[in-house]
Amino acid sequence: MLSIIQEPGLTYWLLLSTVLFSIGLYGFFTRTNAIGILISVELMLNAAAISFVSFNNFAVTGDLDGQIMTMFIIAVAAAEVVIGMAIFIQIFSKQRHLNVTKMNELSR
Amino acid sequence: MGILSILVFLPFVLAVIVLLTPNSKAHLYKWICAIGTGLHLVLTAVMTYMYYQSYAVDRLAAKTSLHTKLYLVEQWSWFKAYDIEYFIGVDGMSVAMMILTSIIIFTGVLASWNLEHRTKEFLAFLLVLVTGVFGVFVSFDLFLFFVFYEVAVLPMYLLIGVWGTGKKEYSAMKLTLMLMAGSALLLAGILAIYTEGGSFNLLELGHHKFPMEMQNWVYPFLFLGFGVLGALFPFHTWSPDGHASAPTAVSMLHAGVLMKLGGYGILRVAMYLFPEGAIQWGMTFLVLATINVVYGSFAAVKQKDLKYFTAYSSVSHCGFIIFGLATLNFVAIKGAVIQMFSHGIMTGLFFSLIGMVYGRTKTRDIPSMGGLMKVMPWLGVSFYIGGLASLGLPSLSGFVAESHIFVGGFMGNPWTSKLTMQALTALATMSIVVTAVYVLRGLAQVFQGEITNPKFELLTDATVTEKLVTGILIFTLFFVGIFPSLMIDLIEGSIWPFVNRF
Amino acid sequence: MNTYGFFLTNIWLILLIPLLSFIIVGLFIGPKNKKLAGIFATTSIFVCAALAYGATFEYLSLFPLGAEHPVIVPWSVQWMPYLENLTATLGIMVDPLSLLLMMIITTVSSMVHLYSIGYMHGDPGYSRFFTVLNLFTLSMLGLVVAPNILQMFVFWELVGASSFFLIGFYYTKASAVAASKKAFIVTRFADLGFLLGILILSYEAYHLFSLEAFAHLSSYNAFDFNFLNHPEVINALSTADGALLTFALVLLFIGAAGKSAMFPLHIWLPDAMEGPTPVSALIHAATMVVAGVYLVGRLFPLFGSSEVALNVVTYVGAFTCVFAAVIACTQNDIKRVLAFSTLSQLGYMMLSLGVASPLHKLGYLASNFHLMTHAFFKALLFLGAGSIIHAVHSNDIWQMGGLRKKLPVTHITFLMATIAIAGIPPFSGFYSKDEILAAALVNNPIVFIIGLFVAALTAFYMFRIYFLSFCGEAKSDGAKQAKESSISMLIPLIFLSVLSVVSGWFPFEKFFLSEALVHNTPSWLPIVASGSGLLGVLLAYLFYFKKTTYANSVKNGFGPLHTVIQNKFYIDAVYLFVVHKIIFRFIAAPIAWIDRHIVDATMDKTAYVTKESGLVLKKIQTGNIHTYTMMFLLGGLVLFLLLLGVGF
Amino acid sequence: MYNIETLFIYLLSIVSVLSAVLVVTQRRIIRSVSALMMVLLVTAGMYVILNAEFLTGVQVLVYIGGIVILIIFAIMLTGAGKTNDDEVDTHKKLLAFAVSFLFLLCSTYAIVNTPIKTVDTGANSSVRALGLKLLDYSGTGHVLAFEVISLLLLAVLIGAIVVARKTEEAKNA
Repeated sequence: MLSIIQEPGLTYWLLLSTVLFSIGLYGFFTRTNAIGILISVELMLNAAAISFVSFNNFAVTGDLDGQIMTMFIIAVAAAEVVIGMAIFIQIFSKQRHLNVTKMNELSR
Repeated sequence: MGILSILVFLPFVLAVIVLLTPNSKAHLYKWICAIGTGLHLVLTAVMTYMYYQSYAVDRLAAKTSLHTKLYLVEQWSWFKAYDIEYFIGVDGMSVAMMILTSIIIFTGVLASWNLEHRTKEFLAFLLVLVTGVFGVFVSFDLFLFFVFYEVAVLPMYLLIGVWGTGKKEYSAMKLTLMLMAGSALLLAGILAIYTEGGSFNLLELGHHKFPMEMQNWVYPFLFLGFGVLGALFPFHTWSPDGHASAPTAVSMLHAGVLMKLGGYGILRVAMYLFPEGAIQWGMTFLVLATINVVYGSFAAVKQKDLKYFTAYSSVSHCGFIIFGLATLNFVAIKGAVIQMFSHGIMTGLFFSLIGMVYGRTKTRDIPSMGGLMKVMPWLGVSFYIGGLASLGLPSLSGFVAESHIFVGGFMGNPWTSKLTMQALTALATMSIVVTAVYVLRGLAQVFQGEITNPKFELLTDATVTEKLVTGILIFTLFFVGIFPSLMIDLIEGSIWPFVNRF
Repeated sequence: MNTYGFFLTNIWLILLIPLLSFIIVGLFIGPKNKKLAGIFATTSIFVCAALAYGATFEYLSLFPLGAEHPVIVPWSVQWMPYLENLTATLGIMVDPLSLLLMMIITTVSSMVHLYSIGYMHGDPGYSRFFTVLNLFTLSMLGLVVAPNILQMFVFWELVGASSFFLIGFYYTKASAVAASKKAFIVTRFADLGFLLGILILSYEAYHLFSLEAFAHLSSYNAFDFNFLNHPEVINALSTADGALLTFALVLLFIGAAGKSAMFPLHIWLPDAMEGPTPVSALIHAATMVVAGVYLVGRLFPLFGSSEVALNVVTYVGAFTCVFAAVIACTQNDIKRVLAFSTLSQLGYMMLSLGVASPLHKLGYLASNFHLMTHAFFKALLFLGAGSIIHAVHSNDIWQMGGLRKKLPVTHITFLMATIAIAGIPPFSGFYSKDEILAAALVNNPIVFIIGLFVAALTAFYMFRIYFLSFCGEAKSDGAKQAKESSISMLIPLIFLSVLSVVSGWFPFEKFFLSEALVHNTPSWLPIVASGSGLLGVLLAYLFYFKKTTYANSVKNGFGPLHTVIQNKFYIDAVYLFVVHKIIFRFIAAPIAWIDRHIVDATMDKTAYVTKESGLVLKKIQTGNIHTYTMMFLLGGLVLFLLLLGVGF
Repeated sequence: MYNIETLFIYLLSIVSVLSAVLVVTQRRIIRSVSALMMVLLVTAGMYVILNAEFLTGVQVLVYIGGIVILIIFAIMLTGAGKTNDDEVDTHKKLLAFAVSFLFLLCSTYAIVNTPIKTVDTGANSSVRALGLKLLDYSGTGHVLAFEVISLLLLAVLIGAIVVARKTEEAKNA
């Protein structure tokens, strides 16, 4: 097993992205602030992007699908953050707080 | 568009006409329905005559035939993909049931003459319900049978829920849910039959030889599915509550006709397609039916409310129907079919009278009423005639049916031991004494003795429509009671195939 | 050779006329005109009487007195086809027994109709009374002429129903309502036995048709009397399963016992006195109660084939005879006394049937002879009692007295009937009772002694009424201003009194039986029989006419036993206890409770369970994003582990 | 035995994991965002090692330059930065840790046990090839995805404005 650590190959990078993903997951569950949750999601997306790129680098001969997929991830992440922030601002203007655990009714 | 389709869809057309008539002509609703159902009765008579003509020619052949022979058949394909057809026809038994339903709906409409609360919708729903019932009695395609079966059951919820009395929502909900559970079993059975038999057409399925292990589980499914509607013992609890809160015409139609769908279905579908299954399960359902009979009559003794009193008595009489069927003996099955007819008329009479009495005294509590005979002699006498018919006095149709079931029960069938069969029949016969006890106790408390409540002094006797309703029903009771050979001849031809298949 | 005359060919009129008059009076004449209703009903019954007598003369002309008296069925139509050899027919069967019964019923019924025109005058339910009386006569005639056992059962039930309506005629009186209910339910219980008997009998008989030995009888049905009484069938049945045949016969006897109020099922007859007196006269004296005896008589050859059944009939009859006579001596209500005396006389008829057997038919002959004579003088006694009550307005014999001068005609007719029932020689009662005692002597000495003792008791309690009501001085003002009833009530009394004397001399034996009967009754028998009767009269004379203290001394002598007997051995109370406490409280109430709380509750509980499980599941939807995502992830992981565990 | 590149990889990995932990544990949201920026930067570095130079640029420009800045704006607008995130009770934390650790275990198990055929020639990640691949409509290309993404971004653009617009009652409240 130690060989994975010695010369970091595909498995190493995948393990790295999984660790990052789990940390993001942990963050997702413990955050109460809406923006905090969004940040953890960004972290998870980033971890996924790493695994894509590492696949592209190690397991693909002369093809760039992995990298293109990472670009799409970044685009989608951007879209998500924009909408997320717009909604949070709207919520904040109404409820004066962004605490997720208190937001369990659709309409006030 | 043969006469049968007219008979089935005439009530539906009437319902539409009633719905379309504007509210300004509210008084017309009753007349439209009355004339319409009256016309229906006449048409049923014509249909019976047409049936007799074509049946006369092969009356003898019926004795040995293995398959039901249909008359006045109409057959069109409906869903070609699953070879489901609009296949309707009629044999002796269905004609008897059609006559019964036609009489009951005609008297039912007359009995709800002075109903004020939203009569338009009431009559419309009533007629839709009866269309379903007519459909069931003539349809010989299992899918069509099930569709009409559902159409017959569903309007009950609204009819009881909106126009009922007492805890009507509870009863309506309970009734519909239990009947739905029953029809769920039915659907499972029908689908099993379709997958095994390959078609929905009852006559074709008759030729198909169903494997034994399949019969063993589908027959009880169908029997219990139909049994729930036929007030089989553990599943009968919906009928007392349902009838107690249903309005007059609805409980007339329900107890009089809808509960007969159960018995009819058992015979037509379950016993026709699964003779070996019937033999296999014969004894268990026979015991259940005996409990039904004895249990129903004993429970009726202690009832305080007139409608519960009649509901339990009809549970006991429906038990007779299932008992007759479960004996798998020709005479008993014929008795069961006659009992379907005679009990239908009897309960129709009972519930219409209860409606009339309730309309006057505003109470259905037996102890608080008394001495009504002096005030309303016509209703009193008709109640007594109904009571005597229900306890099986000869010269009334009750005796014809019950004597058949007892004689048939005693003769038994080659597969069950003679002793157990005769013991069970003796037990069922004992119920005629208990019926006598509760009928006379109930009627004596209500009609005889001094008038207990001074308010009852000024009550009026039957009006013209009420006299017409009770008159028709009592005439039918006497007619079948005094000339049973006519009814027997009508039914006998169609029963032989069922027995020959065992 | 069916060269029947006018009467026999359209014998079916005897059923049609009462039916038509029942419908016409009931629906059309009754509500409109009371007077016409009474007259119309009575004339229709007189016409039936004429028909009955005409048919008898015609029958005798065809088959003269001494010769063979075959059973003929001039008219029958198919009524209820159960199966091929199991069809119930509606018909008229003519043979000496049914002719005898037809004559008795129509005569007594016409007398009662005539009597009740006067008696029921001014009663609000006047036309209703005549309608139901017509219905009763119709059903009684139908029962008597039945060619098969099922038709007999049909009219048997109709008789029960019409007696229910007649007993409960004064339906405003609570006691009348209770009495009518009790009568109908008790007889209904007995009819259950009767029906079970029919079912077993017809089941066994039906299976004989399959044997080829009975091919020649295949034209019959399993229900017909001719078939059941056919000698071949009888020994086939008794050899096949003797015990079952006896069981069926005992069941049939239970049915007969219910209708003829034999011992265990007698409780309804004394209460049936609640009905109007003409009803008691017709139904509870002459006709309905006799139906049980007629049933046993009709199936006599079959009964003869099983010893046990005959013994049951004998001993139940004998016990009822003694039992009722003892109670009759202690009753104070005149109609109750007559009711118990009817019970006792019926016991006589039953025991005489019991002692008879197909070989020596004396018992069979005697019972039907007594049936005829009893019908006439008992009807007369009841009608007489009716006119007394009508005059004195009370049933209690201690309030009557000195009516000899005030009601001369009633007095004479009542006296003649009392002498007849006491069995004093010139009157009819003596002849029939003497024959019964002769039959009993030959076969069953114990029963003979009982019969003798009861003869004395009968004379005692009959003359007890006679002396208390007619002799001595009026004991109440009602008795003082008593005046004779109207003429329409007196004619039947006179006619019946003549009949109760003449009927004894009727050449019964030659009419009734085909072949002459060997008589070996000892010469001392008639003397002993009439002697015991006279002894009873003497005792009654001493007790009640001479105003001696013997009556009270005997009463105190018996002490508490007297009160027990007076209350009819508390059997009514036992029945009431059984029905109300046992059946209602321990069977009906629990079943109603079980239905409400267990069977119904299970349905409600299933609904409750679904509701509760819904509530529990609701808790998962918290609206908190963390829980949702946690659930989501955990679901995925669990699936992963499962697949891992399964090893793809 | 360790060449400079693997050492560098180790360094980047450790930094990214540590800052990731920071992102998740910091109570103050501002600190958490800055930690996130750190992670993204390190990832950009990683892309370089994995021969995806263009992506490094995109990452830095779009992801850090755009998205993180936007998050910071949102934090400023909603004043989340000043107040502390209220504490989540410990048993929830433990549960969250347990679940994510379980996830980690499962996925490492999956990764380690699935033999993926690796090729060591490395990709020629020239921008020109990337562009051709992106817009290649011959069937293996991603032109459709490209069009959809542009549509998505347009919709998001308009949507965000509409959603974030001050509503009437908020204006005159």
